[in-house]
Amino acid sequence: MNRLKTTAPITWCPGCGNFEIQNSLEAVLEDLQKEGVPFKKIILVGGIGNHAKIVDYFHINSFSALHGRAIPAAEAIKLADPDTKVICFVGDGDTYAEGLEHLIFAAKRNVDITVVVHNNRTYALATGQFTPTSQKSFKGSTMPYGAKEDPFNPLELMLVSGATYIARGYPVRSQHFRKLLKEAIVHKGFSIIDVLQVCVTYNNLYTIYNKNLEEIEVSDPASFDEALKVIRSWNYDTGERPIAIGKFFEADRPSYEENYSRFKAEKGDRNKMMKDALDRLF
Amino acid sequence: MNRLKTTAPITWCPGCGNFEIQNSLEAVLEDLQKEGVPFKKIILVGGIGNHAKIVDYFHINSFSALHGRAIPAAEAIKLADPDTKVICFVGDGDTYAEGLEHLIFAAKRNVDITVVVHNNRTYALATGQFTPTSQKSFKGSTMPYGAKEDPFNPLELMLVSGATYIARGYPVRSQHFRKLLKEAIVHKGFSIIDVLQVCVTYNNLYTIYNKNLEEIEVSDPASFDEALKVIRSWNYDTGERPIAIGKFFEADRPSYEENYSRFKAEKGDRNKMMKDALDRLF
Amino acid sequence: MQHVSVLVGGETGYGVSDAGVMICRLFCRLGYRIYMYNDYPSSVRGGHQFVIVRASTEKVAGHSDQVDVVLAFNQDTLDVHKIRFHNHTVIIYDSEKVRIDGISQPSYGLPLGKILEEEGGKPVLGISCMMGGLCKALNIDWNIFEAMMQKHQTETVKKSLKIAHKGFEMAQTVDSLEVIQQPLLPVLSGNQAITLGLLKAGLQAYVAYPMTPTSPIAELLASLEPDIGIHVVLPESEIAVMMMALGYSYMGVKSAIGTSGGGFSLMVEGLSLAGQAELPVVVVLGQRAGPATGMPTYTAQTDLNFVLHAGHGEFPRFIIAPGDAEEACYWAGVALNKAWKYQIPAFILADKTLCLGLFSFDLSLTAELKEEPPVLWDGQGEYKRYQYTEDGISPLAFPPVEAQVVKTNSYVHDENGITSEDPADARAVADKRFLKEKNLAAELKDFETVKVYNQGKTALLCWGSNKGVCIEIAKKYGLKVIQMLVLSPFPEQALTQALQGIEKIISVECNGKGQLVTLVKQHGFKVDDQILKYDGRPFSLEDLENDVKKVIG
Amino acid sequence: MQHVSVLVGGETGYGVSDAGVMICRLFCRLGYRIYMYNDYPSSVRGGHQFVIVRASTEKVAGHSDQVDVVLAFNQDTLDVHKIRFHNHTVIIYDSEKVRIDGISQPSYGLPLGKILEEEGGKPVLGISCMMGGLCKALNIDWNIFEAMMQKHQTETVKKSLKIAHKGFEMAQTVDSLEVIQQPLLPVLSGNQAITLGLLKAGLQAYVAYPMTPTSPIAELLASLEPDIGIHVVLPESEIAVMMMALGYSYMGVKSAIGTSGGGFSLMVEGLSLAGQAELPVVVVLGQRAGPATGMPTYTAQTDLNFVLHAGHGEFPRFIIAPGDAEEACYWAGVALNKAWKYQIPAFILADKTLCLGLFSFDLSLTAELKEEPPVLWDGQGEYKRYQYTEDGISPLAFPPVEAQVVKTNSYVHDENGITSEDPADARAVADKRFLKEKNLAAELKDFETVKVYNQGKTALLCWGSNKGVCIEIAKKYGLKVIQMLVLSPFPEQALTQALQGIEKIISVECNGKGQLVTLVKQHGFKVDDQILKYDGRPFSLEDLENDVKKVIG
Ligand SMILES: Cc1ncc(C[n+]2csc(CCOP(=O)(O)OP(=O)(O)O)c2C)c(N)n1
Ligand SMILES: Cc1ncc(C[n+]2csc(CCOP(=O)(O)OP(=O)(O)O)c2C)c(N)n1
Ligand code: SF4
Ligand code: SF4
Ligand SMILES: [Mg+2]
Ligand SMILES: [Mg+2]
Repeated sequence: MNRLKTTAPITWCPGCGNFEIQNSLEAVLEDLQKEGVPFKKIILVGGIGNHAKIVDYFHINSFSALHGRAIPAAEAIKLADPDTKVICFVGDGDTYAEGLEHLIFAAKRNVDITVVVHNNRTYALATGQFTPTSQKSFKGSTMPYGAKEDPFNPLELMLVSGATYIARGYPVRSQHFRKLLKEAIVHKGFSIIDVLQVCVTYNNLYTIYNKNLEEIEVSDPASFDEALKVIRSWNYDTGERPIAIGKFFEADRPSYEENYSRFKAEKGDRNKMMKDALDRLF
Repeated sequence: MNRLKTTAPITWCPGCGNFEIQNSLEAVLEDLQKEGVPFKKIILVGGIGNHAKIVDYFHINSFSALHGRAIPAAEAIKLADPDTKVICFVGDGDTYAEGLEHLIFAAKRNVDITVVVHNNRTYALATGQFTPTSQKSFKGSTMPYGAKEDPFNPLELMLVSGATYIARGYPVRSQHFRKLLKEAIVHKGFSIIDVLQVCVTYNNLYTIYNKNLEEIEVSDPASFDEALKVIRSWNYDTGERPIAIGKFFEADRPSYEENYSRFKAEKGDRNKMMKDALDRLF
Repeated sequence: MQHVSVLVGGETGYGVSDAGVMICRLFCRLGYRIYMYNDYPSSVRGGHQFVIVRASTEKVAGHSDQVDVVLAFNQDTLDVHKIRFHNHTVIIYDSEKVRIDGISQPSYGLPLGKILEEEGGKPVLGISCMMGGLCKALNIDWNIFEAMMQKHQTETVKKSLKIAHKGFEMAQTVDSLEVIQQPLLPVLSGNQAITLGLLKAGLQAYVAYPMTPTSPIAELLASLEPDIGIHVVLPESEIAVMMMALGYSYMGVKSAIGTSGGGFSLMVEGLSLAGQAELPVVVVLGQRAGPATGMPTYTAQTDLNFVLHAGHGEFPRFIIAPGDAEEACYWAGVALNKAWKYQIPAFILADKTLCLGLFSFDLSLTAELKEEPPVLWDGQGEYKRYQYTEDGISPLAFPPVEAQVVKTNSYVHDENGITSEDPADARAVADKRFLKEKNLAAELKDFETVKVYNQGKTALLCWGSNKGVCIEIAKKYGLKVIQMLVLSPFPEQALTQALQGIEKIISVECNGKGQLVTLVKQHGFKVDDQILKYDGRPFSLEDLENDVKKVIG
Repeated sequence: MQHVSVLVGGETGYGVSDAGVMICRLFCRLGYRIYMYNDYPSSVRGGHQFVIVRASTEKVAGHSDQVDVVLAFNQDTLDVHKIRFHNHTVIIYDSEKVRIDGISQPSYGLPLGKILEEEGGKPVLGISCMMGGLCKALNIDWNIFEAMMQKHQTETVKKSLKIAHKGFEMAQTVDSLEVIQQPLLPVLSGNQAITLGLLKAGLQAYVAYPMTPTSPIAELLASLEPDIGIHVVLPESEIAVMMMALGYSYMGVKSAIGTSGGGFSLMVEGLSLAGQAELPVVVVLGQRAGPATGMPTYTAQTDLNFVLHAGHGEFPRFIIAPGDAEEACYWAGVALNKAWKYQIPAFILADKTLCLGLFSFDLSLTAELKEEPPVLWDGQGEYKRYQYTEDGISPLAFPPVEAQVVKTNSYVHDENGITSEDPADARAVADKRFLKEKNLAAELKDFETVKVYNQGKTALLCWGSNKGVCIEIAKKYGLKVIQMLVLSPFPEQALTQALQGIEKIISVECNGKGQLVTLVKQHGFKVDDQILKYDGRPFSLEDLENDVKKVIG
């Protein structure tokens, strides 16, 4: 038995892309530990969906939140202790639909958390409906005649919202993915990886991905324009054009929690504080 | 008495930028009526805030919704009758904070509604707190020591979300503003105007705006790149650089409601439909 | 034999529910009334799922822990459910996956993998094979089975039947399930019944965000979209769902929305808007085990008090809790009609047991349900959206209206819908709401808001999906059953009447707090004993019988 | 004279509340106990606002419709409030804006515009001028007034005093407000009192989205942020507010959140998570008139039932409803302590009347309030977040913990916080929650959960901000007052005791449904008569007196 594993039985479908995310996380955490980030300082925050089961499988601090609501909890966790590494595992339904607003604001604030989106382009645990990143041709269970909407590109949204690390990864290319995952966690500020996690049961895109994926390297990670260009080069359709994976953007900007002084160690002066406050009001 | 006015007493502060929005709307509605859009086909939808009071002041169909929630109501109104003109009056707290998610999805879907954001860069009716577009130096009542966050640029978000008409207006330049307002209403698809509506009481930016505003005209309204450039030329700070107003983007894309067939006139076949359905299940 | 209980078990995602549905249909074609309970974990694959199908000559709506036939696709089916077997339970099992060591009951192993390989069938056709075994074991006429298959498995029917016949050959007959001479009824889930009821009452739009156990309503309606021109909209969140429903209402489009407790939590602010603005809305709320994510695929009756009081401020609401498919269909329609008549929110308070349970469905029982027109403006004079009237109901008009405006408002407002902060207006809009509630309560006196079954001096008091199991146990022990179908406005008079001659009241609920008891106590009634279950599983007949025996001594 | 009631009226946004605050402070310096009611519309400018300040030798917490002095900045002050004048009411008015035709009472006009122009004062200093007139009219020692001004108006004090003196010269003395010899008490709003109580009990973070009437808490704490190192966070929505509070809790940071009904509606799903995950959270809920946007600046007691049952699934909650500033301070602290001790949500259920009303505040009454440490893990063995214990309380540990993990979960879970769908776990976590509720209820027996005032065979039963007005009327009519301070867990025993010897119970509430009555009936109590008000305004003494007279015959 692995020291990072819990007793929870794993209930993902055979072939599900989540397994490799799990393996990668394990590898990266072991790596980080060797480099001086102890396990105890890691906090995993999960949304609700098949993706979120991952937090149960790790013998690591975790906060299993609500569908779409992992991110604000993660932000407060980071504010409470800026010395922790807070990693959110969220789904595309979870964070690109239900909780999109929180995602954008966390990016705006540049809170130093990492968001790993298991973007399988369907509400998998809810049995296969259409999400904001489902390809238009996807016939979700509630859209038997095809979608009425085009997908949006979540990484474009992230770029203009102020995220300071943006990547897209494909767990099947595990070394590449692990590199991204580690970078994102190490990055100081808000980082997001859109993970092309294939749902074999409801939206099996392995063939398309395997055929069209292209690892790219941007010449200047701090360039908004270059990032935008590569992000816009693929719009979550199913046309036969290259799908870029890699780190698209990385920038340096003060992170949110730096604006909050740490709590004073002693709260012993609370009584005096109250007297002072009352005096002001008298 | 004006035929478009109601008996509701106007309770905006003297000098408030909302007055000119009101006057402009009146002028544009009169115009449209002459051009064949009868008043009865106009539906105003309001959020909650000082901005939203406008719907009370017009003797026009209206739906006063909740703080942040005007837009989904407006979307359904449009779906219910694609032949109406649905105009939302929302605030920056209202729609860039509380209700941001709805705004992004309405743009994604390209629902044919118009969103007029009274962006006074403060929660005015809530007495002057800091919003997502408040300048960083703004000392809102809950941020007496200054903001801990930079503003975001809502029009960048709108552009990448899929809005098909994007403009910024300044009601003080009333002819220019009215032109934009009318264009936005007439535009087929999702249109948004970010209105630099000055709140004289909590965030009086008249001086800065009057000094730095610049009416621009893009060479190709359908160009994403050009739109992005002009939108990014000013980031809601208070530096002394030109603040572009004008139409930044306009594109043609099928609007959401076109995907919904109209209701069948007769529902008389419901009994048969039930029998058929039951037969299938037998 | 004239009744049977069949358990099918296997890994989640391998077609156990489909097998259950087919068994139900088969029994229905033999003239039986069926009920199916579906138990599965919150995972797409990998957990253990089982269904229990009961067939009886009379209406049933509850499952039994005693099973007569077991179809075992995995080992868990034997290991977990051994306690449900009796001496004559017949076990048909996948002999390649299941070991039956120590089982003394008649058992027939089918090597599913091998059979499927021989016939070139997909794994899902293993179900057909098992069904063949079942037909043989219960001596069911092959023609009836074949007719059923012809209808529902059109694509692969030939192969299916061939595979089924292999199963048929490998099992042996242990008993004969007689053919019953009564009208054949279709099989419906609670969700399907609700959907039909809403459609019959004129539903034009359905808005939802996916959530167990009501998602199948959206799926069913989406499949009907082109046929009947209904709008099915799936927006970004439950907040948007509720607001869209209210947008539709404003335009006169009859809509409904579906969710469970967590999603409903997000709709509460919009619900309050419906209250203030007098916008009709119908909420299908399928309760499941909470709080929070809880156990998403398991049942509960824990949201009654929440739904009764959800939303800030005070406004009336119509809440009904159907106990089976026919009630679900009928009352869903009534909910839509009354929501529009009184311009209020209405709730179909269901639960996972009802939504995903399968029932024999008698359409004739809902014959009187039809679309009722709301109170519409007569077109005379100036239109005032919130006109004060004797019954509190302001006639409706929907934009566009020639020369008139329709103003709806989230604030306290005057008759025209203009915001007001006048104390007199505040009182008046509140009184208007209270008056509507009173009138709805009065109208409901003509409905069977409280149902009674059986006779006795002791009564089982229940609501929602516990109806079926209560009725069966009550019959056995000479108890009366009082089922509260309408929970708001509270049917005080009907309950009083139902309680006549009752000396002892025992409540039966799937929650830990006794929420129905809380409600009836508010209205001055008392309850002597409570039977509560809050582990996510509905009462089986045996569960309830045990508890009832303890309480009645 | 030893008591006085002063009304100040003017246009919204022109300093009417500031004037009220100054008058309160002035009276406090004379040894009085004060109460101020603040009535204003939901607009930053343009509507009519008024405050009524009462001063009395004894504690007061309610306003009177009878006013002795009027300071009129606008015409509405005379026109709207004429009904509140008696024969000797003194009227001081802005003679440039207000016409007093037909007023027979002693009236003194101050030409504010002219005076301010002469002195070069901003419009807001018109208040000082009126204050000068007030001092003269009530024969208040100029030195006391000057000392108050020196402290609170440091910037413009010279000019203010000069302007005030003009007002002083232009009015005449009509009566003398005596100086009372008793300890001087500061003036606090309910919001300020709640804030101090939370701080005293160890608050470390406050998260909110702006909303009347609780926004001032965020503002006050934000102003204290650098001094006391508290975190004040203002995220994008109330949903984020609740989730952030839970994130803080998980890390052991004591947080509170503030909102009103509409904002709370959005927090309900997160509240349910707090219930399942056993994360403490304190919600300050300032009720206002709903449903929906309702009348945002007016009061109500319409959210009791909502708060009692909000959230899907069943979980305990601690709900207290303070009646004045001292109770607000003390019980806010208790709420924070108990939320952490029992790892549950706690509510300070206030309303606009309490939050924005001003009270004399005696700090000594909250002396015993201090921060209580929660039950912490002893560091022995393996840490289990949800360890089963005798009292249902699992010891807390917060990440990072050496060699241990802290797992919190929105699903049903085992002791380690791992998801479970096992029926036994489901029962166990529910029983754990019920047990905590029971133990909290038991501990509360040592607290004054139900307060009684006065004696009599008839009792006024009230909660929250109606306390003050009930006590005054009860004294006059020989009635007992029973104030329910704790609403959940329900203090059954304390209420039973309070009701001893009572023959008739009359409830007094600011809602239309009688929500407290609903609650007490659930617990087997009955109420004979209900006095309800639901127009957004609190009861004045006269309002309540009229209603009480009708009911007691
Ligand atoms: C508020 C709320 N709405 C709906 C649900 C039901 N729900 C549970 S999982 C899920 C789908 C999750 O989809 P996604 O986030 O993409 O995760 P996946 O299962 O695909 O990994 C939904 C809609 C819920 N739990 N809470
Ligand atoms: C859910 C909810 N949260 C908070 C409020 C309180 N509130 C009313 S108006 C307002 C501020 C509005 O700001 P904005 O949208 O910018 O409009 P403005 O007044 O500036 O025009 C707030 C926070 C509310 N009504 N509902
Ligand atoms: S349903 Fe899809 S996402 Fe979920 S476990 Fe199966 S393959 Fe993975
Ligand atoms: S507060 Fe600001 S936005 Fe509101 S009415 Fe006054 S000036 Fe206009
Ligand atoms: Mg997904
Ligand atoms: Mg604003």
